[in-house]
Amino acid sequence: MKPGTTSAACVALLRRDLALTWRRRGDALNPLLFAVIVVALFPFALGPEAQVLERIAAGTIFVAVLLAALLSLDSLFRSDLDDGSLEQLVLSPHPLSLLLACKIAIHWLTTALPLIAIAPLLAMLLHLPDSVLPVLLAALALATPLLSLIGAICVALTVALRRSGMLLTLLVLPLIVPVLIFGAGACNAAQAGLPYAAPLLWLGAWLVLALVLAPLATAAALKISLT
Amino acid sequence: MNPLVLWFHKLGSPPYFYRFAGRFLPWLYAIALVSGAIGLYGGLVVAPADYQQGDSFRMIYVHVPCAWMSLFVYAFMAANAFVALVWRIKLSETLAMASAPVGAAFTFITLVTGSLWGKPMWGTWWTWDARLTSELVLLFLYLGVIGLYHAIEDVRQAARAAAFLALIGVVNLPIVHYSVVWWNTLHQGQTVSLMGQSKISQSMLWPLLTMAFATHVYFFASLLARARAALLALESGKDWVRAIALAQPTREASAHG
Amino acid sequence: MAEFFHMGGYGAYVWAAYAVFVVVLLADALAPLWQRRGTLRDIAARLRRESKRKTTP
Amino acid sequence: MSAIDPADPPPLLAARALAYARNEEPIFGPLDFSLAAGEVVLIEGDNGSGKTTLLKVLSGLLEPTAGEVLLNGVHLTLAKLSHQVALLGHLPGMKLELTTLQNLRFAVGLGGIRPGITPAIALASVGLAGYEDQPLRLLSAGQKKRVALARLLLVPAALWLLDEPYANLDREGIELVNRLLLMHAQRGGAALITSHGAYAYTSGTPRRIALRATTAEPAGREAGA
Repeated sequence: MKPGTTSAACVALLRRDLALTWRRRGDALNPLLFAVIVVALFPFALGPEAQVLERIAAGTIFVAVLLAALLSLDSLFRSDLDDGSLEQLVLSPHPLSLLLACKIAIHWLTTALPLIAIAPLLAMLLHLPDSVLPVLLAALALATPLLSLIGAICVALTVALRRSGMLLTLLVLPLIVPVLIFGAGACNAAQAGLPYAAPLLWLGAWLVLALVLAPLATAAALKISLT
Repeated sequence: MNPLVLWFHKLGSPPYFYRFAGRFLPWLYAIALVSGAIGLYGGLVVAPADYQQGDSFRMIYVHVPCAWMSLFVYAFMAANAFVALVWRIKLSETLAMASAPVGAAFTFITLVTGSLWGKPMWGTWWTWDARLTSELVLLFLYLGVIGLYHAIEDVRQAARAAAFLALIGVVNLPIVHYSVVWWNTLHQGQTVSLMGQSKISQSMLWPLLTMAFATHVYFFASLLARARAALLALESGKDWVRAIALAQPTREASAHG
Repeated sequence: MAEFFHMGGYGAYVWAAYAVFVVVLLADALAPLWQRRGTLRDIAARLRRESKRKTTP
Repeated sequence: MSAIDPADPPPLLAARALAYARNEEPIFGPLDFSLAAGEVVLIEGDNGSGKTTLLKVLSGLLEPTAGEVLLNGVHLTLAKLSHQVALLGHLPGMKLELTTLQNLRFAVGLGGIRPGITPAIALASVGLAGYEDQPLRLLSAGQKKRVALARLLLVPAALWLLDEPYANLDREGIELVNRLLLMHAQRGGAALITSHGAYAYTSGTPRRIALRATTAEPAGREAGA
């Protein structure tokens, strides 16, 4: 009697979660809609002048995307906790951190990736110069996985709570400030004609670090929450 | 066994800790009060006015000790959180959770006094300079720890989850600080610091150090008082707590303690 | 004396800073006192009720 | 301790002075028992006597407050779980949106598979042949329970921990559970099942462990209720 391999377990988990996302594909549109609405509110508040919007475009898009991803984080482990799947994941013979990494990857693929895909649309709404768009996309590609990874730790800590929305935001906010500073900072630097490679490289370095450490921390936090 | 190790083992037992802390508390409060009074007298009366900032510099005697304490308390909380998670010592959980509100109080004072200093000096109540911004993030971290601790019903589990969050904050704080510094240089923000470039004289320094001493002693006094209150609630089913509760009305009349 | 309170024109700011310091720390010092007293009162009340339950079954 | 002959293989599961408390309130224990391969043991107790908590501690999901759990003589901790345990709790751990077959395939991927069985065979042996493509949401409570039992058949775990396996089942379902337990015991597995006494394992005369409300307080609060 042998247990299955760890890679088989990860593949099974990825397939199941993708199938579930496909069943609930209507829900996947909500973060996109949220981001578009937030971005669309800014011209109404600040006036339609192109110069004003251009100045705040990168930062606004960054905040909108991070908030949209943050809102969807709350459901990361929710349904698995409610139906007992989370217990089965913890009891499985495979490293929990690896299984959770798969779940985080699915979260990023199904919520953050579509957000990055509509970022050019958001950029157009706010008159972001075309030359800055590649930097924005690169910064988002590095920042959103960081948010998913760091956010997962906080979700794991609050998973036992029925209503965790505001608290989750409070926990994630201080952890995400550097990501926001460097991500939006790179775009602003590019817009001002300054070198922007350094902040992107810093984001990349943190992403590597978070890829290694965050699943382990999430697993540890989850074990605290479940006992 | 080594008597010191034995003493630590005894201290780990809640009833012993409760009595021990109760005996020390009045002394700690008294020392904090006296040294604080001396420090304030030195800062407000003895120290000469700064030749650049005038009398407004006297705010550093509350601002700077509180800023130091906001970091010291966080370090203390994180160290206890580490001990609580690794060795599962209940007293460390209690101490870590008891230090969070005190740390938040010091951080809050730092922010408000910094803002009060900024108005006459920079002409604005708030400026996104690196130090104030980091301090604001620190306050959020404290509030997160306190919020998580109070949101989870099971007290032990709450303490462990919040302790874990405190440890994540330790990794996060230097990252926040350096990113805010970088952000500031990019935006050419304020570079004037509260301490100023002016060299601090001896008569200005000793009140500052006395105040730092007083706030440290005060922290430990408040910590012990909070830990005592938390232990009572945590062990409310135990005999030693029942004995104290039943003896309370008569004891309350004579003296608290 | 008035000059001392005036603080060279910065009096309002300096005294406000000290007031915040004192008020916040005073609240911080009183909170555990109240909490401890409340906990003890609750436990004592609970014990009294429980002792009633045992005597009158 | 000295009674155990060192030549004997260690029991499949052993609990030594096992106790659990939540917020200083004892939930159960201290308990001492062992479970050998081929045994089915019934845990009896009223509601709130800590049956579910005991199973969670034995599976490794909860750390015991005192005492230890040994699986095949190896100490069990949350950090080092064993793949030899299958837990069937109140929550089935399955997705309502997915079909029975999809759910079982996921369970196999996660826990591995016993040689000589497939998800389809397992479904047939719990009487659900033909329901392969039915989403779980469309099944009755009893049928969902059967799918959960099919998961147990697939996963290569020697020790089954079943929490109220008879709940929601009709007479035929109860017989099915008993048949599966007998089969599992005959091939060298062991099972620990909880019951509040309404239905019970009837094949042979199983050993029973009685759980009473906390033993920590001498008077035994609420024990008379």
